[in-house]
Amino acid sequence: MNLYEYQAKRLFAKYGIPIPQGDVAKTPEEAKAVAEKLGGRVIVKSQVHTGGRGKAGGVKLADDAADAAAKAKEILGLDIKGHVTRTVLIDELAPGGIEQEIYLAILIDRAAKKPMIMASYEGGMDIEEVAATQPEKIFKVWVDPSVGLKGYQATYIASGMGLPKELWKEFGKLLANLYTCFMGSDAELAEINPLVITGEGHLMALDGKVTIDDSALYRQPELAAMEDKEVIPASELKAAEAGVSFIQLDGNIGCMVNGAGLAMTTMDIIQLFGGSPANFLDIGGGADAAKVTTALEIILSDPKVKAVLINIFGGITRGDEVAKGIVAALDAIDTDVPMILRLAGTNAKEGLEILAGANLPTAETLSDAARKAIAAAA
Amino acid sequence: MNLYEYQAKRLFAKYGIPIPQGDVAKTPEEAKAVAEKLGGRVIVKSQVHTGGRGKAGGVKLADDAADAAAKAKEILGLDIKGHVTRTVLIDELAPGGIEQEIYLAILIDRAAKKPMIMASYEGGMDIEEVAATQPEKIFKVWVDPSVGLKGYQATYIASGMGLPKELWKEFGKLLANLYTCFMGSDAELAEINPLVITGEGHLMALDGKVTIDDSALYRQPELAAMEDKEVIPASELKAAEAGVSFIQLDGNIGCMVNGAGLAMTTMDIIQLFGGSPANFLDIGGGADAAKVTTALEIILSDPKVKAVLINIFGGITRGDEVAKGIVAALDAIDTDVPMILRLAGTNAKEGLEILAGANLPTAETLSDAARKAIAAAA
Amino acid sequence: MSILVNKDTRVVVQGITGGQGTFHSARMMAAGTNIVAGMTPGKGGQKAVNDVPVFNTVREAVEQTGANASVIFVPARFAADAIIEAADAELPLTVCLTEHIPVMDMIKVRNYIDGTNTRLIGPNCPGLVTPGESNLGIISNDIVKPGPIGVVSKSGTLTYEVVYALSYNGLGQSTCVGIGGDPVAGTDFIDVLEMFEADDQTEEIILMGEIGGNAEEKAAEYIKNHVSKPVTAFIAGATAPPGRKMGHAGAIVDGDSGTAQGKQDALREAGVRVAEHPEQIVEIIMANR
Amino acid sequence: MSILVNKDTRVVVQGITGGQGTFHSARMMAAGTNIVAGMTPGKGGQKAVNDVPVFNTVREAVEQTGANASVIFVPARFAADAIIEAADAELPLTVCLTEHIPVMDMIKVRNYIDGTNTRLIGPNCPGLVTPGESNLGIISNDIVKPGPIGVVSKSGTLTYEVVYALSYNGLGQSTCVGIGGDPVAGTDFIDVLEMFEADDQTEEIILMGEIGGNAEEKAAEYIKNHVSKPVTAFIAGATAPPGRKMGHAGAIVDGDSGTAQGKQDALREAGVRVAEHPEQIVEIIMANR
Repeated sequence: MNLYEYQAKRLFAKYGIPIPQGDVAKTPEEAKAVAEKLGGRVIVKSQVHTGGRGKAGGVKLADDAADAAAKAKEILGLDIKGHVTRTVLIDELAPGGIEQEIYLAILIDRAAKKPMIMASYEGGMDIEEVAATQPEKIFKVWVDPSVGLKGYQATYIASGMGLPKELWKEFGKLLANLYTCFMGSDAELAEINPLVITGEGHLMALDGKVTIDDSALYRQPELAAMEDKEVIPASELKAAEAGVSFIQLDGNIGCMVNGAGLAMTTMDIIQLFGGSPANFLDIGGGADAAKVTTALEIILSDPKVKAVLINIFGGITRGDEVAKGIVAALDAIDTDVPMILRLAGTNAKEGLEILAGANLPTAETLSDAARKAIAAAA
Repeated sequence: MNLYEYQAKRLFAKYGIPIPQGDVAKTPEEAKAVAEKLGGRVIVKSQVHTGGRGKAGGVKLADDAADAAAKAKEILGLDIKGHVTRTVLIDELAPGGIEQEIYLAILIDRAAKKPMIMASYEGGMDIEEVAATQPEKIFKVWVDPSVGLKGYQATYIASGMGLPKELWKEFGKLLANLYTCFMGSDAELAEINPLVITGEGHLMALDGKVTIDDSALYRQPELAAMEDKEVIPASELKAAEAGVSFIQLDGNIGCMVNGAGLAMTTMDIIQLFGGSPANFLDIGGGADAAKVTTALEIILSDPKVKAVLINIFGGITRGDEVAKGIVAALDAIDTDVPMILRLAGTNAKEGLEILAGANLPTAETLSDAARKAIAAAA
Repeated sequence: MSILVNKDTRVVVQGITGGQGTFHSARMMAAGTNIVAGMTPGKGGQKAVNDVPVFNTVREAVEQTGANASVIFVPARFAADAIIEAADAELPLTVCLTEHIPVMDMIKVRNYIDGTNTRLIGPNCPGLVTPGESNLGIISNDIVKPGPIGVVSKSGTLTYEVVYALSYNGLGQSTCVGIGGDPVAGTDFIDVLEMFEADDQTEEIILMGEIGGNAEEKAAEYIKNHVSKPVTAFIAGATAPPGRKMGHAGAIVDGDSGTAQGKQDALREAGVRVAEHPEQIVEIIMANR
Repeated sequence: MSILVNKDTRVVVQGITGGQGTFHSARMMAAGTNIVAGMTPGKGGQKAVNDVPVFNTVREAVEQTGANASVIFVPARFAADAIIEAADAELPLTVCLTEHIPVMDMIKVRNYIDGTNTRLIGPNCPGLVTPGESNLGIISNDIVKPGPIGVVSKSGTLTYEVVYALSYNGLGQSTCVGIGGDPVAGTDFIDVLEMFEADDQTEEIILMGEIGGNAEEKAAEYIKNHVSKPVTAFIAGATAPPGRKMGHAGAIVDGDSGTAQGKQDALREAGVRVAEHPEQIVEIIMANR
């Protein structure tokens, strides 16, 4: 789960990491009020779960409160890569200006199986290019969680990137706080870009990105409550409630599969044979009528869908039981979108007979099913 | 550093481990006041840093407040293995009586290099015999500090010793608290004997013994402040202040040595040749006149000392420098106890010449020195 | 032979009295698995499905039944401790089927078990089966068949699909191992490849990977240098939408690795026969035998 | 040859700018030790004693000077992290002289370094010396002499005493290793015995132990089964007062082990020649050569 910038920064502040003064607004009027309280020039920033806000016009400076209202008006409602801005953050500017932009992040390094800290004195928007072309400018240390972050690791980074010595202590404390925040929040990522040295000679987090491990949300109720359900597509919300894993895509062949690997493979084979999958859908264990019905409703709520491929592998759930569930679900749903059904595994033969008996088009192999679905959608 | 029973139990209580209500007293009047507050029968317990209090008459039941004062009067001043009782603890009796006595301890297992938990349903005074004759009745688990104490470990102990199932949850919580206490206090030992099941069906720590790692006292200021300096011999206090390691023994040959291993060896060789060391004294690094003077004063404050063996190995500190220090110290101290001096190592020859020039009896080998000291003390 | 499990494997089921534990224990026993004990704290002394004795801790189960492997059916919030308990009881093998274990928990678990002699399969996996001998997990015994093919896979249902096709075409399996797709797992492709290479019964190997991470690339490198047996591979997810991108950090760390194309190229370069869809796996093997 | 250190050992001194670090670095260099770097956080870029370059971290020192061993002279409250830093920088050897490190810190350190390729000598030890080649610690170079005797000891000054007597009698040493007497140390007798047994230069071995713990008993067991070279031993503390008794727990755990008598018996039983006082060590060796 991703936090918005303002949520990430409030979390940082809770762990003692300095952030600019500021607050969020959902209307130009609210933006004006926040800017008035802050006084002076402010920055108005779109709060959306995507990058590239600056280039899309989602981040603007404002000279005063009236200007902040005007800029908020421009940004609120702005669509950035499909993410519509519903909230803006209004922050004071870094006190005394910005002397230096630093990149700082903690993330889980899956290869090393440890939290990794990355930092660079080349912070800012171009950090990815720095990583690609000047990797020696990115300093990395790995933390063994059983002993925790050590002072020498902060020293290594500070020394390596050339941070002025008078800021080492402040940096060490900030990094220790960020690590505590990372571990205490079950984060997969905690990123500050840029972390700046202000004109007053102190460190401050001007931006923040935090991703929480979804599997750990059960023990992070405060963070879980930060999820903005309004921006989640209704279909995904409905799927989540039914225990179905669903991701909307752009194609025209709806997919219903049990198991993530098989669901991905079903999409792959559709594409391989020239078709285009409309979604990823893993129906999970079992495939009773109620679950199949919900899944179908979700798939068919996408008007682009011209055909549906249902691919269920009968393992623990037997093929004949699955077939009965599908027949019952299709009875309950009124649609003329063609369905191609493929059953395999335990009792697949009996299942296919049931489907054939209900006049449903079936396929024995996955490639056969894909070809038939592509033909039906054409 | 050892805590008194009442200090250990107050520490337990801080970590949520149930203990009897009670308080300490230094006079019979105070004991009476405590007993009055508690009401009913109480137990009066000598607070000394040694075991075997019960057999020595240091633990007595009292029927009422007046009786508590009388029992306190008997116990205060009582000498238990050289430890004079200055404080008594007055505790309520276990509510509803005692149903079962359990032994429970966490200590550092030096072989496994981990904290070890030991527990037995055969708690009480005879636990050492149980350990020797029925080791299968002692249940042990080892905790990896990087993952901490786990619930299944408490279950293993509770299940193994046959604790009633309705107390497992309470026991698991108590054990987790004891482990947190152990780790948070830098303890080498945290022992509850007995941990009882009261007549009311709950667990309660009726006694407590806690040893804190001396090397960690710098970060345990609250625990360090609990040290009762009044019971430490003046000579040991003086030695500690001078950075000298000193332990009083019963013999008549004082020893001054640099290095713990060499100091032990010097004592060993005195005994091997039929003498009896009066003390262990490791003067540490360097051996200047001031340090030698302090060490000699400590040794000579013991009237049993009939001779002193000074054994210094010149390593980093050269033998001639040590000799000068010794000569200066002996000039400053007025004593007729004979001194035998042995120097070895770097510049030992020059050192011995200096000592000989000051008419001090010297020895070249350690065995020679030991024999001469034994002869001088005879 | 076979790898990891056989007829002599003595299994304790952690969480045997739960719904999943009961259901799958019965299935495993029907498949011939020698389940000697179950474990549920507080239910020691009871009998579980098929009269399997229940113990309060794994250590007691081991002490009293000589169990030498466990299968874990407990909810995600208790699963990490269950793995540690299995390792602490010195079981040589533990198979954890639980999904959604927090990644930091698994980092700590992995750190712990790496200091022990316990091998963990999973979590978030279907387990493993040596057909005709022992089945530790939820791979349906109806679709497996003893034979010469070693199967190792990150994905559950995809494994079933391919194993079914193998058996249907008369190609039996030595052992099928589902290692799970979690970012931090107990056993990697390489561990299993090494075992298959050393196993007499295994004549060739199927490897099924997924997009993300670099386990397949590492496996390719390993195969090139250490595996003499033929390997056929399939990578799922060529068309999957890009996952959540972890800020700039993800791009900095991953660069271009982790794509299906990159993994297929690495495997081909290592001499592995790469199938474009799962049905091709069986076709390739049949054509080359 | 020799063990652990030789002329090629490239040393970084952790805490080089402190009083102890400066003093002993000069002494070590005078003894021929190849000190290539010092480390003190915040003093990187400066020069320490004898113009040794100072770095802010061990990792930087390693990256820029190729150091492959460290000696640690830092106060107890920072020493545990200093050891972890040395291991994190992948130094094959680190020698920690600091005393009074809390035992729980050392438990965590040992747990950490056991997962690395770093060998720790100490803490609370005088270090080690290969006479004529390299001296990492505070054993006075004036008293050592190259030769065939391997020395391993828990005690500092006792080591000096015996090494001095050896050299005085013309018996040189291959390597002298002070492993320290702390309850949790990086290196045990057995580790060093194994190295001496494998070392060509070492013809016989001196082992000096102390009362407490069971390291000497374990060493005896190891010698019996794995050491072919003659071993002469001495145990200090036969007359030492019993230490703080750790409640009932100490008695339950230790029973009767840890006494000087028990250790001497175990060593004799393993064929070790046990001296009754340190002078006898040299006498025994001289008599048997």
